[in-house]
Formats: sequence, C-alpha cells, structure tokens
Amino acid sequence: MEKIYAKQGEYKVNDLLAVAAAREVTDGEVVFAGTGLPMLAMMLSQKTNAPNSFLIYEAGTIDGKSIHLPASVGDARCAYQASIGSGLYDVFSQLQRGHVDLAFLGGAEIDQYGNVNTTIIGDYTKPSVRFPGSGGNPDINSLARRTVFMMVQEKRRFKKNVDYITSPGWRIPKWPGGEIVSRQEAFGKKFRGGPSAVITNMAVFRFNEETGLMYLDTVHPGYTVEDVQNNVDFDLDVSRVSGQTEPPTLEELRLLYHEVDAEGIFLP
Amino acid sequence: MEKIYAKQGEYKVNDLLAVAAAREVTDGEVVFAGTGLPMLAMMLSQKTNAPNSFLIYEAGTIDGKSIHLPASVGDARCAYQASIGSGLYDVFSQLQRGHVDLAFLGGAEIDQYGNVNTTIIGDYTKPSVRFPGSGGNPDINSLARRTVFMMVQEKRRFKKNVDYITSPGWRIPKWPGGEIVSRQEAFGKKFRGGPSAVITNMAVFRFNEETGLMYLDTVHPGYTVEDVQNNVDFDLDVSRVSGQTEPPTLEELRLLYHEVDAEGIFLP
Amino acid sequence: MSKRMTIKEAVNLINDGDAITFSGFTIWRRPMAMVYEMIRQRKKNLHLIEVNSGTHGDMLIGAGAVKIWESCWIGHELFGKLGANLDRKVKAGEIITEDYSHQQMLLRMVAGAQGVPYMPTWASRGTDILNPKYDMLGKAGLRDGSNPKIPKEKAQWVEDPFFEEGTLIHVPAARPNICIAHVQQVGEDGTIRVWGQKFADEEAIKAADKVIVVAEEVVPEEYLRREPSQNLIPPYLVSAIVEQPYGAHPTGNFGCYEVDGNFLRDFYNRTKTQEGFDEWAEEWIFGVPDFDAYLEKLGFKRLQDLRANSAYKYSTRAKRGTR
Amino acid sequence: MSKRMTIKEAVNLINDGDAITFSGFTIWRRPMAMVYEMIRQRKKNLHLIEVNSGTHGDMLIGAGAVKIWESCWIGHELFGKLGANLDRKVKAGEIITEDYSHQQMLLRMVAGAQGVPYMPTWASRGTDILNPKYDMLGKAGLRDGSNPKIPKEKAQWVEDPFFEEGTLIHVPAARPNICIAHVQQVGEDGTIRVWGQKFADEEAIKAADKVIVVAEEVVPEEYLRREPSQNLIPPYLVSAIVEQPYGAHPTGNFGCYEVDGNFLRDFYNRTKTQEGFDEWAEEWIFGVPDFDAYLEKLGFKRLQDLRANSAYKYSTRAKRGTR
Repeated sequence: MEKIYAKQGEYKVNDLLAVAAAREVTDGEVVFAGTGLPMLAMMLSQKTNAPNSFLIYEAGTIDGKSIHLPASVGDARCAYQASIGSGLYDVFSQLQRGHVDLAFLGGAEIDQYGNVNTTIIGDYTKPSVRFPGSGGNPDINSLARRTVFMMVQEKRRFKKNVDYITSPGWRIPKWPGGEIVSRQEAFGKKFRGGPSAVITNMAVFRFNEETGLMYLDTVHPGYTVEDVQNNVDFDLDVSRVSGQTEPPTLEELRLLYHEVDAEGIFLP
Repeated sequence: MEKIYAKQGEYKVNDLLAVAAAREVTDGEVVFAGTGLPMLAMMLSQKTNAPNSFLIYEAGTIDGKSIHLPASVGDARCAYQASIGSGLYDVFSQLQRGHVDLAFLGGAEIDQYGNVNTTIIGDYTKPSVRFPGSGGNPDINSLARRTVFMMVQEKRRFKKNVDYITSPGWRIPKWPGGEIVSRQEAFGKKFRGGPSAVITNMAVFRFNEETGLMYLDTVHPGYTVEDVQNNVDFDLDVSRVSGQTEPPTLEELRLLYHEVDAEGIFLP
Repeated sequence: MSKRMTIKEAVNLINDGDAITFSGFTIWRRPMAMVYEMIRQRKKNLHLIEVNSGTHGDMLIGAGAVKIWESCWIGHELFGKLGANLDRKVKAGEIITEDYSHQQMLLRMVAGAQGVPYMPTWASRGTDILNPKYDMLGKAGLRDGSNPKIPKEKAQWVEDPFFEEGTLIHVPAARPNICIAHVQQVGEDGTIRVWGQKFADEEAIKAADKVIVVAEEVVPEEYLRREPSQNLIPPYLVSAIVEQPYGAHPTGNFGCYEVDGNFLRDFYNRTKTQEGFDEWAEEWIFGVPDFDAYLEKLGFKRLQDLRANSAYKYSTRAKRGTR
Repeated sequence: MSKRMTIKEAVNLINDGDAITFSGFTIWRRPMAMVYEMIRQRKKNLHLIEVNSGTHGDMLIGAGAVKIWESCWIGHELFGKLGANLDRKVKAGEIITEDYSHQQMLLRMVAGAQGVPYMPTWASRGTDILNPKYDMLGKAGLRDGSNPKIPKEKAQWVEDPFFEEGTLIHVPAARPNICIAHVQQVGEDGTIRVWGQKFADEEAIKAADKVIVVAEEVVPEEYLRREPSQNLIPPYLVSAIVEQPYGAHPTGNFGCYEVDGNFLRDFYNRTKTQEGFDEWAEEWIFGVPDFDAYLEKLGFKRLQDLRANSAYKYSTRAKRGTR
C-alpha cells in the first residue's frame, strides 16, 4: 500500500515515538518490551513491518496476541492467545540463554555512553529523588542483542554522566575492580551488542560502538539540530545526522488509535 | 482392629519386606519412593500406619492417589489424583531444600557403613558388570532426613567395602581431598541424617550413628542370627538384636494383594 | 487439623522483624487483605525481600512497618510513577534499601527455593547495583552473620572454570520467614492453583519457611487433583489457608478482577506526604474494622465493574482510557 | 516457511558426532521413531548427554552409534534390570561413560537452559561419582577445551561465602547440539504441550541448540493458545516438527499409550550379545523400511490394547501382571 505521511499537527509526539521505535524491529525477531510506549511500538510493528516477530513480556507471557492493550506487562491481556503463560524464571532464563534479539526500554536519565539511570537522583546513599529502581531494565539491556531506549528529551535527562548506572551502556565499570572499560571488554565472551538507538520526542540517536559515544541520527519534523543540542547536557556528535525522522503514515496512525490503543490508555 | 499375624508359609518374603518397610513410615511424613518394593511399602503404609503421609515420585508427581499400581515412578498411574504433576526440577529442588523426611531405596550391594553401590562390579574403569547407575539414589539418600534400603540378602551383596560408592553411607570420602570421614563431618551444616535401616529377605539392620557401623536389629521368622551372619561378608554386630521381625498381618496381606498390587505386578 | 483461618488469625503468625515476601507482580495479585490487616495490627521492623514490589510494599513502607527493603522496583505502573512513600522514607533515612536487578532478585529467590546459598548469573554486570559502595546492608553493619536472613556478602564475582566464559556474579539466596500469597484457588488441604502468569510465585513460596495463602475461593482437593499439572504447590508447603474474595484489591487478579486504577492513582496522589498517608490510612485501613467492611465501602457496582469477563479473563466493562 | 517434515528428513538434521539429548524418563515418552531412523541411517560417534537414559539409549549404544555416554542411569525398569548393551560395550572398552547423579545431570541441563556455565548443588556429596580418578572424559584427554560440548572440569568444589554452609559442588552446563523430543501435541508453528509429568523435558529442550519435536498430533496454534499456561515451549525454540502417532513405542506416553513391556523384555533378553542385538535390529529396524511399517508389523490389536483410557490416562486393557 502507498505510504501517505501525516503532516505536522496531524500527529502527537508520542505517535512518532511509537512509529519510529516500531521501525527498529526486523521481522522474525524475538523482542522484550516494557510497559507503555515500548508496548505500543512492538504491537504496531507486528501489524506493519514485523508480523512474524515474537513479543515477550517480563511477567511471563510469550507471543501473546492481545486484542486489548495491556496496561502493564503483568496484565491478563498479555496472555490472550499467547504461546506461553509462565513466569519470570522462564523468560529471564531464555533471555540469559541468548534468545532475545531486541528490547524496548525506558529511562529517567541517560548519558553520552548510553548508561541509563532509573534508580535515584543525587548521591545513592542520600538521594534527592528515589525512582522506582531497575526492574528488569539492566538484565534485558545486558543480555539482549540490541536495546532501543524511549525517553523524554530534556537537558537534565541527557547528562555527561548519570548519577547512578542502573542499566549498562558502552562504557561501564568492570567489577569487582570497578575500572571503567568498554562494554565489549566488560562483557567479554558474553558481549552480544548493546544500546543501539535512543528515541525521544525530538530525535533519534545512535551509538558509535567503538568510541561508545552517542550521536544524533535523525531529527523529528519541526525540530532542528540546535533544538536537540540545547536539550542535551554534553557535547553531542552531530556530524552524522542522516536527515529528518520519517513521520508517521496515516495508516500507522489509524493502527495506533483504532487497533493498538483503541481505548486511549497511552495515547489519549 | 485386632492384629492377626500370618503364619510362616502364609506369606512370601517380599510380603514381609514390604510390610516391614511400611512400618518405618511415621504419619505425616514426606516420603520419596523408588520403583518396585519401595512403592508397595509406601502405598501400604498409606493404607495402615501413615494415612497422612505424602508420597513423592522422582519423575515429578507429588501426593498421587494411584488406584492402579505404577510399574515405575514415571508411570501415568503416579499422577492419578496427585496434588502436583510437574517434573524432576520441582521434586529435586524440594528435596534439596529439606522437605523430605524419608526415602525408600534399593541397591545392588552395601557395605558395613551403609555405602551402597548400584554402578559397577570390579574396577570402575574396567568393570566386570555395569549396573544401571545411580539414578537419584545418592541425591535422595544425601538430602533426605532418613533412608531405608530394601535389598536381597546375599554374602556377595553385603561387603566390608563396596567396589564403588554410588550412594553415601556413614563413612564416606570428603571431596576434593577424598579422605574418609564420618557422614556428619562430610556434610557439615547440611547433615540431616542418613541410612536408618536396611531391610532384606532375612532381617532388618540398623546403624550406630557414632561408629557408622551396621548392626542386626531383628531377624525374620524362619531365620536365625547365624543364617544372617552367613550371608554377610563382614563382622556383623549382633549384640543389639531386639528380637524377631513382626510378621505381616492378614489385613496387611489382604491390602498388598487385593488393593496395592491387585494386578500382581511386583507380588505375583 | 485444618489450616483454615481468618485474615486476623493469619496476620498473628507474622512476627515483628520477620523477613517477608509476597505473591504477584507490581500491581497484580498482591495479598492486599493481609497487608491492610498487617498495618492495622501495627507490624514493625519488617524486612521485605521481594522479586519486585508495588502498591502493597509502598503502603507497608508508608505505614512505617518496614525497616529493610530489598528489591528491584517499586511503583504503581501507569497509576503512579514511583513509590512516593519509599521516596520519602529514603530521603529521611528512615529505611534501608538494598537494590538488586530483577533477574538477580528472581535468582536469589530461586536459590532459596532450591536450598542452595547462591545462584550464578551474567545479568546486569557493569552497573552500580554491584558497586560495593552501595552495599547498604553492609554499610549498616548488618552483614556480620548474626541475622540468618542477611547474607555476609551482597554479591560475589567468580571465574567460570568449565568453559572459560568470564566472570559471573553470584547472588545470595533469599530466605524469607514468610511468603504471603494471594491466588485464585486453594484446595482444603493446601494444593495451590494459580491462573494466568505465575510471575515469581513458585520461587517466592518455595523460598519461604512458612506460607500463608489467601485465595479467592477454597475448593475441593479432588477437584484440583483432576489436573495435577495445573497446580503449583503441594499441601505440606502451606501453613495457613484464608478464603477472601477480592482479597487482592486494588491490585488485579487474572480471571477474577481488574486493577482498580482510580484507587491506585488516589493512593499515589494522596500519600506523597506522611500526613497524607496517615489520612489515607485512616480512611481506608484504620477507619474500617476489616476487609469485608472495606469491600462494602468500595461498593458493589465498583467491584462488579472490575469483575473479569470469563472468556477474556479481564474486565471488558472497566473504563481504562480516554476512549 | 513450515517446520513440518518427515522422520527421515528430521534425522538428516543430525550430524555424526553431535551431542544429543532426549525427552522422557527411563521408559516413558522417548522419541523412538527418531531413534530407529537414526540407527537405520547409521549415525555415528554420538555424544549422549542425558538426565537419565533407558531403552532408546541402550539401543543406540547397541547399534554402535554412541561414542560418549554422560548420564546417571540406564535400563528398562522392571522389563530389563540393566542396559545390557552398555554393559557389553563398557566391558569391551568401546564406549566412554561419564557418571553423574540424577540431580547433578538435571542441574547440568538447567545450567544449559539458563545460559550459565554451571549450577551449585549439595546433591550426592561423599560418593565416587565425584572421585577424580573416575573422570573418564578427563582420562580420555577430552577436557582440553577443543570440544565446546565438553567442559574443562567434571566438577568443582566451592565454599559458600554467603551463609558459610560448607563446600558445594559446581556441575558444568550440558549444552547438547540437539534435543529430540516426543510429545503429545505441537502447534503448526511449534508451540509444545506435554501432558502429565514433564520429567526434565523443559530443561533438556532449552539446553539444546536445536530442537526436533515429534508429536502424536499437530494441532492448531489457536487451540493450544487458549490455555497458554498449559504449554511448555514457544515456536522460536523449535527447528523441526514431525507428526508421528505412537512415535514413542515401545516406551509409554501419558494419555496416549502404555509401555509395551513384552517388547522391552524381548529387547533386553535378546540383545545381551552383539549377535543378538544385530538379529533383533535386523528384525525390527533394518527389516522394516520405516516407522509406519514397524507399526504394521506390531499390528492393530497390540497397539490398540496399549491405547490409554481417556479418563485414567493409561491403558486399563493391557495385561500388566499375573492377576
């Protein structure tokens, strides 16, 4: 079917986030998705570019065919027509065994190396904010082949260094010593890949796997490279910008609003 | 109901084995039983002295209420009206966690310390006979609180030292060093008990937990202490014989032949 | 003797200072009827060891019942973006938190359930979760071996000698005194059946020394035993059985009822301050004598609208979004 | 593309020298149709890594297809007190055997399924299973790391640093190239459902790099997905799907058919010598073109009498004992 793109104003920022993320899925992949936008992205991709991909939810469902959008990964809706309804031990074991190709995750703050913090703001032992904590974010991110983060673009959320590394990026401490090394060195033979994209309300970022540094790939319609730079608190590599983020098509929007989230839970 | 004992000739040796073993069960206990006589013993005890005991079969059934005798622990009959039909990982994990009070096991040969061999005869690297191997015998025997072995009484089967320790008795090698120490020392904080009785076609033996040595407890009707000594290849302690083994009652025989093994599988 | 008892009697089995874990996942199948009564009975100094937490945990923390919290996550999903009570108590230094990752917490429970002292894993290497500086139980001097529920190390690093794959993490067993589980069905003797996702219930129940199970309904053992493969836990692992329909409200229960999102949002919004929590608790916990009165206060229509459709296994009448 | 294929095509996926594991338990739910065809196609130098073995294993060994056997048990239960073919080959020094205990073999499979190189356990300490003298793969010089399926150590001993409970055993992961599983039902895409006891199927299937599943019947995915909690394995873990009714004969299959005790007893009695095995194999394997012909040779009445009663899940017509 011919692609008819929505014009600015015809879609909301979250629509573009979901659409851009959906396009990261390759058909046939096994994908872990968290609650919220990651779910929307994965469910949209199964209706568009990746109909044969498999969706795993952390709470213990595999390849569910939800006909009503789950409100969380523990929702009964995740189990509808699922291949497997088990529990955490099953899905985390499969993750560690190496069966997961891609994961969609979120975060409160991220740094230039893709380290993500969802635990605290400030000093861990005396924080100014206590966030929910890691959940499965670092497990999934350290054991899947590729991770796509979906975040809000704010200067305070895009830091040179995060206050606490909840989820590992491309430059991380190697325990027990704690020296900062490349992800490749820290994970050794168990290195499988890592953060591959960060999608925000303004842009799509990717990583140089050698330097471990984040760079700007595409900017969403209506924003400029400068807008993005003004909302990043480190020296962002803008030398590799490949253009504008492909906007949502009318069909993608129809699917999002009439099939994926018909009840308006995450897309009011 | 008044106990009416069967006279010699009114019962077979396996009947007495099953009956004597059944009497080792205390009501309410969680019991692991292997294929054959151990099954008969446990099922009989549930109909007599231990109606509230729980029977676990290694293949993954818990508290089954078989109405037809299983031919092995993997039999579909084990699952009839069971509380749980799972697998090895479930039952072995519960065993290791410390939930099993008693186990009924068998063996090809046993030594004065209750070490059992079900693996080979001769030198392990060049055996004269290769037996089936350990199965779960050493797991169950090393992790349950008490073990009762059911065996055939022959001089060649009751040795001073077995050719290969498949299942641990009261004097065992402590690895990695391999020095022979008491079970209490070898197992340390994880010591829970050990072989408590050996029941054969001739007698019931028990163990001195301090010296680790087997001693003769009761002799079956029709046999003498000498008969037993002639069928043991080590210096057997007969100083603590407590008398004759209590014979089967007519009711126990009725249960064995008409309810437990009505088809005549293990009791032809 | 029967294991049947009331919620109040079951809560009497819990001692101040006990290490506790729970059934469920975030805002699903949490034993809320027990949690409300624990707060009503003013339980203190509890040590929560949870694969993940949620509304129930933040509530116990807000009530000042918790001294130590070991887990990986707390919040109310889309109905409250963090655990405001934990946030407040952490800032005030009124609680000790020990962070592990989700898989690490799960494996701690697996080790406890298997009766081994630890489990090896590759999960979450290269994070501050493993930063020795952030071993909070160690900093508090609680890893001296005097408390059998607190291991002497937060984690260990071990080389793989078998395949030379590198340095693994060993995480210590979780060994709670009690697991409080809310499930759909339990037999009169204690056989437990859970519908839908099992989350980490099997591991949490088997890791605990004692199990209190609250079920939507108590059913004949014979009925559950027609399908042994569908059951999760045998009778001898269960210490107490309580029948309490809707006992997981406001959290959701597969095949039974929906998460009560409005209730969670209200809890989150009102309990960001201690005063707010105390007012909320006065209204919903101390202000009602027991869970039955709590359900009456919620009212029939609200509970009926949450009731799951028997084919879908979730409610098709509860209003969830803007459309 | 569809994963459906014939037994012959599925056996083509197996290479000489592969490390293989199987579904089932002793004489229950073994993939016999595949085993017969593997022998027919003269597979060689196989490395069997089994939680426990049985008729299928002793048959492959008798056929000379096995170079290494790692397990804890072999035999035919009450139909044959040991594995006569293994006994013969061991005495002749024609096979390498590596003994572990049942729980140790299980945990080796668990480690493989979880993607970690080992698992800790207290099981079977103080036995000759752990005697370094009896590390047969080590003695054969096969623990040099050149074969990724053979760990560099048979076992290790490690002190517990967390609770100071003593010295545990670490057993290495089992990582078979292929798991051949016989089950009751598989969906068109590969969702696997097993009825009754699961034995160690989940661990064996997940530990393997590739899975060949033979099912009594192939059913609609939609049908199996009505009850996701009753399914064992998702489609992406399955490489090949074969439909073969009675494919586990002469072993038993919960809800489908009884163990054919007379067949096992005959196999055991006739295969104690190599000549005996060869004669037996000529009659039952090489003498028939395929498994369908084998079933015809057995005949309808024999198979029908083994057929399980749908309420009991086992046959009530097969004569089992003397009464």
